[in-house]
Amino acid sequence: MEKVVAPKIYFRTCIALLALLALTWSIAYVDLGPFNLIFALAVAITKAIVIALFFMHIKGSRRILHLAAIAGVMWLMILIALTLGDYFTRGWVPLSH
Amino acid sequence: MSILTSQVSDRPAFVAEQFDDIDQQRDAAKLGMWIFLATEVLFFGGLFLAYTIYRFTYGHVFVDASRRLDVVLGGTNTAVLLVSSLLMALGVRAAQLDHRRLLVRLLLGTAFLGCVFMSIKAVEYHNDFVEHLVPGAHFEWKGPDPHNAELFFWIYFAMTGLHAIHVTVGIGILLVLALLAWRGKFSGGNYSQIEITGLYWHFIDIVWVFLFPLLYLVGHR
Amino acid sequence: MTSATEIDIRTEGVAAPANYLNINLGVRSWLLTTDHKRIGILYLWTILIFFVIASVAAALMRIELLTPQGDLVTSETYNKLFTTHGVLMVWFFLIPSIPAVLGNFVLPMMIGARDVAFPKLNLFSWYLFVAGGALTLWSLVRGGVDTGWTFYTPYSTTYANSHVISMAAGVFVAGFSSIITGMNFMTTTHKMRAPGLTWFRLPLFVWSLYATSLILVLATPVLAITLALMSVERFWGVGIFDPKLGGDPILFQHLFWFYSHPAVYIMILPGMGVISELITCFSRKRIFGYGFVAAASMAIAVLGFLVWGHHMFVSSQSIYAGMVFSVLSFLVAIPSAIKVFNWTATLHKGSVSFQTPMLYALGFIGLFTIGGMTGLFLATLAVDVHVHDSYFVIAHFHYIMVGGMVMAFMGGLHYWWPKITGRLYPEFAGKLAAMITFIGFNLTFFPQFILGYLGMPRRYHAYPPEFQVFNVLSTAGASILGIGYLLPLIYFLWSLKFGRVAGPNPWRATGLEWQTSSPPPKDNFERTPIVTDGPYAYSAEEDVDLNLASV
Amino acid sequence: MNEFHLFPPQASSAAHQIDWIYFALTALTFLICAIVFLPIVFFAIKYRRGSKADRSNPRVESLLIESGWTIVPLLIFIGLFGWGAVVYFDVERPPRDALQILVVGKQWMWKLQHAEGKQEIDELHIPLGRTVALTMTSQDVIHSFFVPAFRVKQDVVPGKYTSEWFKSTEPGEYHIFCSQYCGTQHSAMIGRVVVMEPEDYERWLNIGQPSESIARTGERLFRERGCSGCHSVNSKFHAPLLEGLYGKSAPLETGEIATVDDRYLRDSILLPGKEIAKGYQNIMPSYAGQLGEEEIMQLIAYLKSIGNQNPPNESK
Repeated sequence: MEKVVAPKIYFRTCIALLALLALTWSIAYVDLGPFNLIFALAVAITKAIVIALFFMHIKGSRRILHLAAIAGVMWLMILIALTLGDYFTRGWVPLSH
Repeated sequence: MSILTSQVSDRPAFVAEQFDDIDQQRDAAKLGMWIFLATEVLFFGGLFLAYTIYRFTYGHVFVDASRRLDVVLGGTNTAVLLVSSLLMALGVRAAQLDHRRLLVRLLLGTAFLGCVFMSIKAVEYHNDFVEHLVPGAHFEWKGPDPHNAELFFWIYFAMTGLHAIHVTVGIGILLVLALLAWRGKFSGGNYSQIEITGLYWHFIDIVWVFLFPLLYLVGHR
Repeated sequence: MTSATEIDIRTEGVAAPANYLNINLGVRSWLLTTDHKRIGILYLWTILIFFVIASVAAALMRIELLTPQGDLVTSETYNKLFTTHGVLMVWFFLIPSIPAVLGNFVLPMMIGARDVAFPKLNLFSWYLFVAGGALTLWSLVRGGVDTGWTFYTPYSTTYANSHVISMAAGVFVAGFSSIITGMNFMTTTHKMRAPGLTWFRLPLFVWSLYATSLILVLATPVLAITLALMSVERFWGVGIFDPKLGGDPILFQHLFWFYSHPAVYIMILPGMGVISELITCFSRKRIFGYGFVAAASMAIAVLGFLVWGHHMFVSSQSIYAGMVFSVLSFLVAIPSAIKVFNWTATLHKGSVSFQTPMLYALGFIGLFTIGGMTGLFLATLAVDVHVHDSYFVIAHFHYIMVGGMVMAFMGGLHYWWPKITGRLYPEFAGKLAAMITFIGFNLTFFPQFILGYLGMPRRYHAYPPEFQVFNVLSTAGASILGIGYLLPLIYFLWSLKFGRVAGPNPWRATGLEWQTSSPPPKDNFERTPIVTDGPYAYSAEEDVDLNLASV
Repeated sequence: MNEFHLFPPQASSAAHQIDWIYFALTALTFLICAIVFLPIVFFAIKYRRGSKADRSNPRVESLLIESGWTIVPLLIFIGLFGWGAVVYFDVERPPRDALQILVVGKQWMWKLQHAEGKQEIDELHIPLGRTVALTMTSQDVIHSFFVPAFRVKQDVVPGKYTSEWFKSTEPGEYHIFCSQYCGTQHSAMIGRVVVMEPEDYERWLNIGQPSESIARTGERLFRERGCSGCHSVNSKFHAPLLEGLYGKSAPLETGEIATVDDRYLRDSILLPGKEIAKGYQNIMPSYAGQLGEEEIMQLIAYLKSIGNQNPPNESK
């Protein structure tokens, strides 16, 4: 039988998530320029990790599940990184010699 | 000479015959589900890529368009899904401990919050429809660059629509499981299906955790 | 021989023991089976139908190209022919053939399991495959699609007036069949190996199927979302690839090729796995550099995701991104080179015999080497500017897919045919078919390299007269190739009734699948075998007559 | 143009460079095939079943050999990549002093226009030895302008400008193909490039009725379509003056800096709100749908022609 998690851990996780939601929502009313996006993403990633660790029991599970969880996100990063590599360097072509 | 393992005969009924024991079956089910969730990440990923590129290309129109979305409804929806994830996690725990009636109530509670999410979403879509923000023939945009604003709303409806379909499927599964749990199918350690549905539901929650800031909080409000 | 378990040899005369074929009969038992072996055979019949339709489309195209002016079919019909050939071959023959037919049949047996991890899902993936195929055939019947299998926007979304959405839906559904099969194989390989079967004792076919499943699982979802976005944009009239909205058609190409290049590795990797099995068995020797060949499969699977931009060097992709994709494309060629060199080294000090599977394996190595090297022409930025979208590209990928993948599939089918049916194919007819296929193939596709560099563009219904000589050669070769594929169909069916009865291990191979009777019982093994040794524990010195003296 | 040959004519400066890489790759292919096929044939014969060959303690593992046939191909491949990248970098960037030609791809024909104004359909007459640069766009789907004899190819994408250049070295007629699938008559979207001696080219330019140069056509459109209504010194609307603007970098309302090139001008005409110049509001109406692709290119050619005049001072 797998170990059963105490309910208070779940309640604490949910409260933390709601707090992070309140944080990202309120910060959105402050004009931080480019940092708005970075901050919003940072909070979203934290919330995702918290959900994965506690609600989805990644914490304390087999290493192969860690790999499967990370693999999807890693491959999405490959897709986004190399495609942005194309879009960001399009304007760099100097008129030639 | 190699020794041969005797056929395992004293295992519970619900262990499928290709598995040797319950742990192997449960591990296989979890690994299979996590691999499926990786495919879902990439399935939504195509839309996240389109969002990323067009946000960097048409940043300003995205900010104006995002301000037209109702952040109050979006925020409450996020809270609704987070709480539904809590109920789902407690449900999985109840299944592990074989508390049948608690399990049924928690599954129904999660499904109910899912319906609340969908109804808030319906209200939002209705408001957008009334304000002529649905891309297509009667899209209206008074600010600069109506075409790129239409692009933002197309991505908005594509992402939230795909997510809504997943939530609807999730609700359907939860109701079926609640019925089966009521009939006592998940007693005696056979809670693998509940756990799998829990993983799926938490995944839907994670997707919305990303959708909310990226769509509703583009730039500052 | 220190192989896993000995099995008591059944004499000829006893009534055939219960095996997975005769355990229960009737159409219902086949259509509702969850036995991985039966599902493999269901896939075999299904992909055969699609292979025949796609081959007819190819034959019509080759006849059309006999003359410079398009006089057999109108250009509209020609465009629908090459789209049908592309879609059916890629998604309904090449991608499912080795994983779904040979993989489904042999993988559980090779790791000593009773079945795949999720048998019901396995059957569901076959039904998804059939549903996808039906949708695609329905769109063909309604009038076909003329966008090419690449569905490039804005032609596919705004300007094409053919049945794009129903075909895209068919491929969308078939895509999920691949995803579920991939997930099934990965979970099976992780969780259901026999005791003692560590990762580095796995046969290389299992390694290549695992690498293929990794690609299936991580690439196919992006195809699903791409086709969905394209179909919604076509249906709604407005979408993210539409230049009028400020959208970028090149974004569709990025999303499409992010799936479609790994897809070509989905097609070739299982073939490589089969070749590793055949070369070792028919040269009675362990593979040279087992660790490197296994690692090469995984390297191809991972690096395969980084190189898609080489399809877009001339598509207004930025030249700096082109350089990044070009250098990565050169890197992905290295693991394939390692595999070919290791197969060659395996023959050293072996005891090489030339049964039909071995002829296909040697043919594979020859044609795959040419296919792989011409891939480097396309990875080189400057040369690709000239040969992109020309017949050079057509020749390159047919050398890999037909010269490589289909040869490996034929080799694998001949190799495991005794295990699948309990019968032996006629050896001479097998060798003859292999030779005809090899000759026909080269005559069909080598002239296309020359045509390509001369500058004949692909998907052309009519062409300038100076290209006619090579097109006539290519069509001649295509007819020989057609015969080469027809022969096995005939003698395989013939062997079901009249083929010699094959014992449990006609090739004296060391894989676990050969340690049980052929055709195997429903649960593969009476008792789960214990593995105590690495794969391919052959010894070349011990002279084994493989002329199929039945057991 | 239609006689049989095994190898395409080398009719441009790029053709020689690219063919050298092609020969090198072909030689490497033969070499690798020899490295693989000869040992296979040798082993297959020497170690065929039943042959009296020494098969004692066969080697199945050798780190040295494995790293050998990993590192050596890696070095060769990096070299090939470098060579290809250098030539590609040169082929992809049109030189500044080239003869400018505007190309519009449209479902199933090529419309070309010379700087002097002469227009052609599916044909391109160019002087021998001059560098020619094509600025191309498409009216509908993606096409691709491919001249095998010059070894050049570039997709023609709707919604943006792509460029291509070549320097002809052999007089004669060469094929133009559309190499990106574009629909029913994709294989009919072909034409020919006619490389002529410079004198013949001048004579060819002047036959037929005199044609207005692109820049002057652009100037006429600038007035007729109301651009000069705002973009002129004494306009009552506050709009940027366009003299001396082309090629420079323009600060934007958002604080970024955009270089004023063909793309920027085209986007400003069709999507005015996209990159608003600093100090100006977004009051310009979009001309999407009212200007054909050729007219936009002609307007841009006009803005290029006044690119180095300094703007007239405000006449208060």
